[in-house]
Amino acid sequence: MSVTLPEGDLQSRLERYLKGFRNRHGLGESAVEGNVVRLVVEPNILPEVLATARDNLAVLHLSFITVVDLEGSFELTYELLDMRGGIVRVKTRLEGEEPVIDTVTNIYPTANFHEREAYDMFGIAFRGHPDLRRLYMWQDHFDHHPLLKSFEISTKRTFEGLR
Amino acid sequence: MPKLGQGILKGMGITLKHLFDRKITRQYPDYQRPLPERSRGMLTVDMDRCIACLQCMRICPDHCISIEQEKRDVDGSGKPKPYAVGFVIDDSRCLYCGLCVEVCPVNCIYHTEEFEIQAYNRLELARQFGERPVDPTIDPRPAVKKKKPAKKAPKKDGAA
Amino acid sequence: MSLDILNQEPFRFLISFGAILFLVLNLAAVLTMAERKVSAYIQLRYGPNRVGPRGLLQPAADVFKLFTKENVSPSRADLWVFLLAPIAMFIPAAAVWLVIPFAPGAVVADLNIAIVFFIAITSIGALGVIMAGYGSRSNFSLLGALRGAAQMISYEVPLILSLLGIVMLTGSLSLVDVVNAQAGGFWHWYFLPQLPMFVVFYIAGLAEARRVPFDLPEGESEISGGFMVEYSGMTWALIQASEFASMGLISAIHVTLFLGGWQPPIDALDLGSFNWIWFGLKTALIIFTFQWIRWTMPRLRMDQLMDFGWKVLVPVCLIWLFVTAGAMLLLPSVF
Amino acid sequence: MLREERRAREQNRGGRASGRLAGPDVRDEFGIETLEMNMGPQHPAMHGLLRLILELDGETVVRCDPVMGYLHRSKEKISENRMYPSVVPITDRIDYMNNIAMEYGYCMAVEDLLDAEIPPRADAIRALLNELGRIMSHIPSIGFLLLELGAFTPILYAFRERERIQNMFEAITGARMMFHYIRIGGVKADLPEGMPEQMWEYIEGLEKRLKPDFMDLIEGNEIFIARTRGVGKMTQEKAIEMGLTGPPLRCTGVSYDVRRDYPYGWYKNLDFDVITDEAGDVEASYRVRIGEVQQSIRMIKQILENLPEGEVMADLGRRIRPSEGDGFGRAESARGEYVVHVVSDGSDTPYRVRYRTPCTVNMQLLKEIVPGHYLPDIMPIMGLIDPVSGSWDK
Repeated sequence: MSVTLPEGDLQSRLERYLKGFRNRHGLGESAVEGNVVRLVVEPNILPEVLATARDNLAVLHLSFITVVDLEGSFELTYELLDMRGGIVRVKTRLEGEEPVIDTVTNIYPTANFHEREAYDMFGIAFRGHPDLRRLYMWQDHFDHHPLLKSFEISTKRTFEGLR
Repeated sequence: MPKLGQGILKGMGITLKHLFDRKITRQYPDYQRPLPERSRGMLTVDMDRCIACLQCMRICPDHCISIEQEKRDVDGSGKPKPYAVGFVIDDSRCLYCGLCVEVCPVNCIYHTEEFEIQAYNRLELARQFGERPVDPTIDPRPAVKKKKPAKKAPKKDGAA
Repeated sequence: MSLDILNQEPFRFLISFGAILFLVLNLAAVLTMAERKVSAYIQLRYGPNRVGPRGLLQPAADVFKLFTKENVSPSRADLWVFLLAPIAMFIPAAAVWLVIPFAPGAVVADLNIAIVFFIAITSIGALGVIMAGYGSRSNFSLLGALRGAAQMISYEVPLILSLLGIVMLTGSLSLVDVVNAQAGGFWHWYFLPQLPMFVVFYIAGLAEARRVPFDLPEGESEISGGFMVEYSGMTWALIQASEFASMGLISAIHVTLFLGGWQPPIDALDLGSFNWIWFGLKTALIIFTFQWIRWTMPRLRMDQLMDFGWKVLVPVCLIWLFVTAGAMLLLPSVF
Repeated sequence: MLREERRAREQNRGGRASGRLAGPDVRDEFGIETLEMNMGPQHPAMHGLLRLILELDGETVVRCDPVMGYLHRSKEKISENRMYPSVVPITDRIDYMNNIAMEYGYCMAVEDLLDAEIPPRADAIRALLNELGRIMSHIPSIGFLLLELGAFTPILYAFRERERIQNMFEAITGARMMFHYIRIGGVKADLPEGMPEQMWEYIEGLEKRLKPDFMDLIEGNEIFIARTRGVGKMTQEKAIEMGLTGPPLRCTGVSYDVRRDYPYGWYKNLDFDVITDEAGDVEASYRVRIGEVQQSIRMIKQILENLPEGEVMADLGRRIRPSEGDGFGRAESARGEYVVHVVSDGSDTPYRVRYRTPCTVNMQLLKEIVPGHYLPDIMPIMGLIDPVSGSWDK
């Protein structure tokens, strides 16, 4: 019934998380910054890393998934919270025009809407997602993914270099 | 029914009490609440003071301000300075955020206390302030882009 | 002399019928106004106060607006059923007024089976709800109509059972007899010996009139108007009028049966043929409590409504029926 | 291959031609079909523009599929094309019941990018207004819950309180709803003369009114209890799995509050309790909201008692142009955890702004817990989540 949230000192907990990730996946680029454990992983092992976070390290809350269109590749940020001050920030980079990544809905069911939104806005396909429909945009007659940088809007007005 | 309607009777007592309370409605068109000092109503422009610096136009999140700029020697000093020949505030887009008021270096654009605005046509909501009307339907970006080289010059003038 | 003819049948009946229809329609208008004012005052507002002095002409303006509006009907609606439904709801709500005694001698038809007439005619109201919901061909209306049918039919049972005590006490089915039996001060009124029945009739009456907390057929927050969601203009006005008329009707029957009808509270206050003032005052009081409850209570859910009707109200009625019968048997001198 | 696959899957999920999503075959062994009903987007109880595709078996809901996007205003795309300070009034429009928290989150994210130091008075004023905004959002949401149960009066009492708070907000910020008061680096202006005293007076009055006008009117009402107790019941595991935050999570007993667990701004200096309730149903969420209003009152009193002196705006220069990187602002809005992730490429405008609005995530709950409930129970469950159209649609 009840869920136990982690207790104890924040620093030692963060160290434990980092060690846990390193032991299992050997992530070289990981580090602790403030209260954040930063991980940079390859897209193919991302679900495994998240599964480690949830099942072994008891980081229970997936806060959000950010997708950034870097024009040619996509950067995905998964932010996990242990709800007691610690943050695990997993970054991964997807290459290509039609990116595919494994879903994490089986690990964090809350990712359902986040992934649908990412699919809607960026066209990222989440392999194995139970219900990959558009979240906001209408279902068809609309072939665009509006948050892509290639999707021009008419009122773009940045005054770069004007001053 | 565990408590046999006691909660219901309590609630009804409260509503009965309010039946005789003083009413809090204000009869709006008859009673006009004095607006606080900071309240942000419709924008207005004092064109005499405007130096056509385009700051308000740039900061506006909804592009509701469009300024048509021209170099003109207004004060007779011999140096042509930027002058706003066209100035439109499209109230159908305005957010009333007040950013333009804050960035204006000469305080020529400011909020009034007026907030009741209505029109039969959306275009009627665009209020013209300059001597030449600006088309509010055209997004101001192309104008700005075209003016980009021309804009550098007045800036140098201002610095000089 | 020439007016004497008006006092004979069928002219007397036709004139009274016209008067009753006029009364009911006006009652609906007045009650809309009262409803809005009461709700406004409870909610710390003023309510309508722009049309006429203190907003008193607002109902007239509303009626004018509704009657000039276009009557829209859904394209797939069963048009005959759709258009007849408001009439099927309005006629019963108006017809029962014929048997209610307003003052001594002021009753259109002193039927000797007036209570049976009341029960029979109010049951037809459910038919109007079903017609409205079915004829509109909309899911929302259909759900509302099903709810309405279930609710009105199951609350008919406690409603009828709660009347039986009075019928037993008076030994008559005529409303005039019931009122006459309550003469002589408010301690002779039937709400004292029949207190549980009084409460049950009140609750079942709320349900019959589809008022909060039993307004599930309307249920504006979940099925957004229920059976009347597709109505507009005049048909909608007719539905509203019948709602308010049936609310007034339930209150009037309630007053007649349990609160002595036109009988004054104490004999000293007898106003003779002006006793309809007492009737009006008591009815207004009951209507006010209906409105007061409406603006305080949330709404019940369908299963809870059914539970309450069948598991609480019906047993209470049956028990008190036995108590009444036993008392009449054992203490015949009192009754 | 993927595009075809996706297209096929979308087709499978129901073509546009029928205008609805195909469900599973719902005939039972007697050949009785369920009723498919479309609730919303224009519906009196949908908190804005939400469409629920319901499948009803009598009055029991078999399937509930929320369809969002009817108020999608593309705040993220708009934010990418505006200069940093111009985004603030746009964030106001995300959650229009609790705007001040929306500004707060964005400004924190940009300040994180800039490594800006905020003057203590600005921090305190931010927290003060944030708590006032929470009251302003929670009290009407209790009213909405009752409105959806069919009681019309509490919503008007709630809006009386909201009006009074809005009057104060207008005196402070200049607007009644879209405040645009919290700025990058501080707040727009100091509190006006006499405002702390006025606020104190109001808060004391609210404390007195909260008991009769809301708790007594609602709490003991048998019909309210019958309609809400046990409705929308969920376990803690379910709540965490669904990623709930805010009152819907806390009403199950999970004690998680951004203000305490990831403290920001002035909240480090405040003493407050995180209200939790064990039941995890609609009634519990009501109790959590009332409790949070009381905690907010407590916090406002603490802030007003020792409001630091000094500047209210840090000097960040005329143009805000952060260096490349990510900035995060995490705030507790009235509906849950609100996060803004700003990615900068070193220019005038953000490269990408991601708003993690609590309602979007909390909305997943509908799909999970509504089936099995009666149709009228959807309304209290919506009251449990208390979504705001602008917040789930961005």
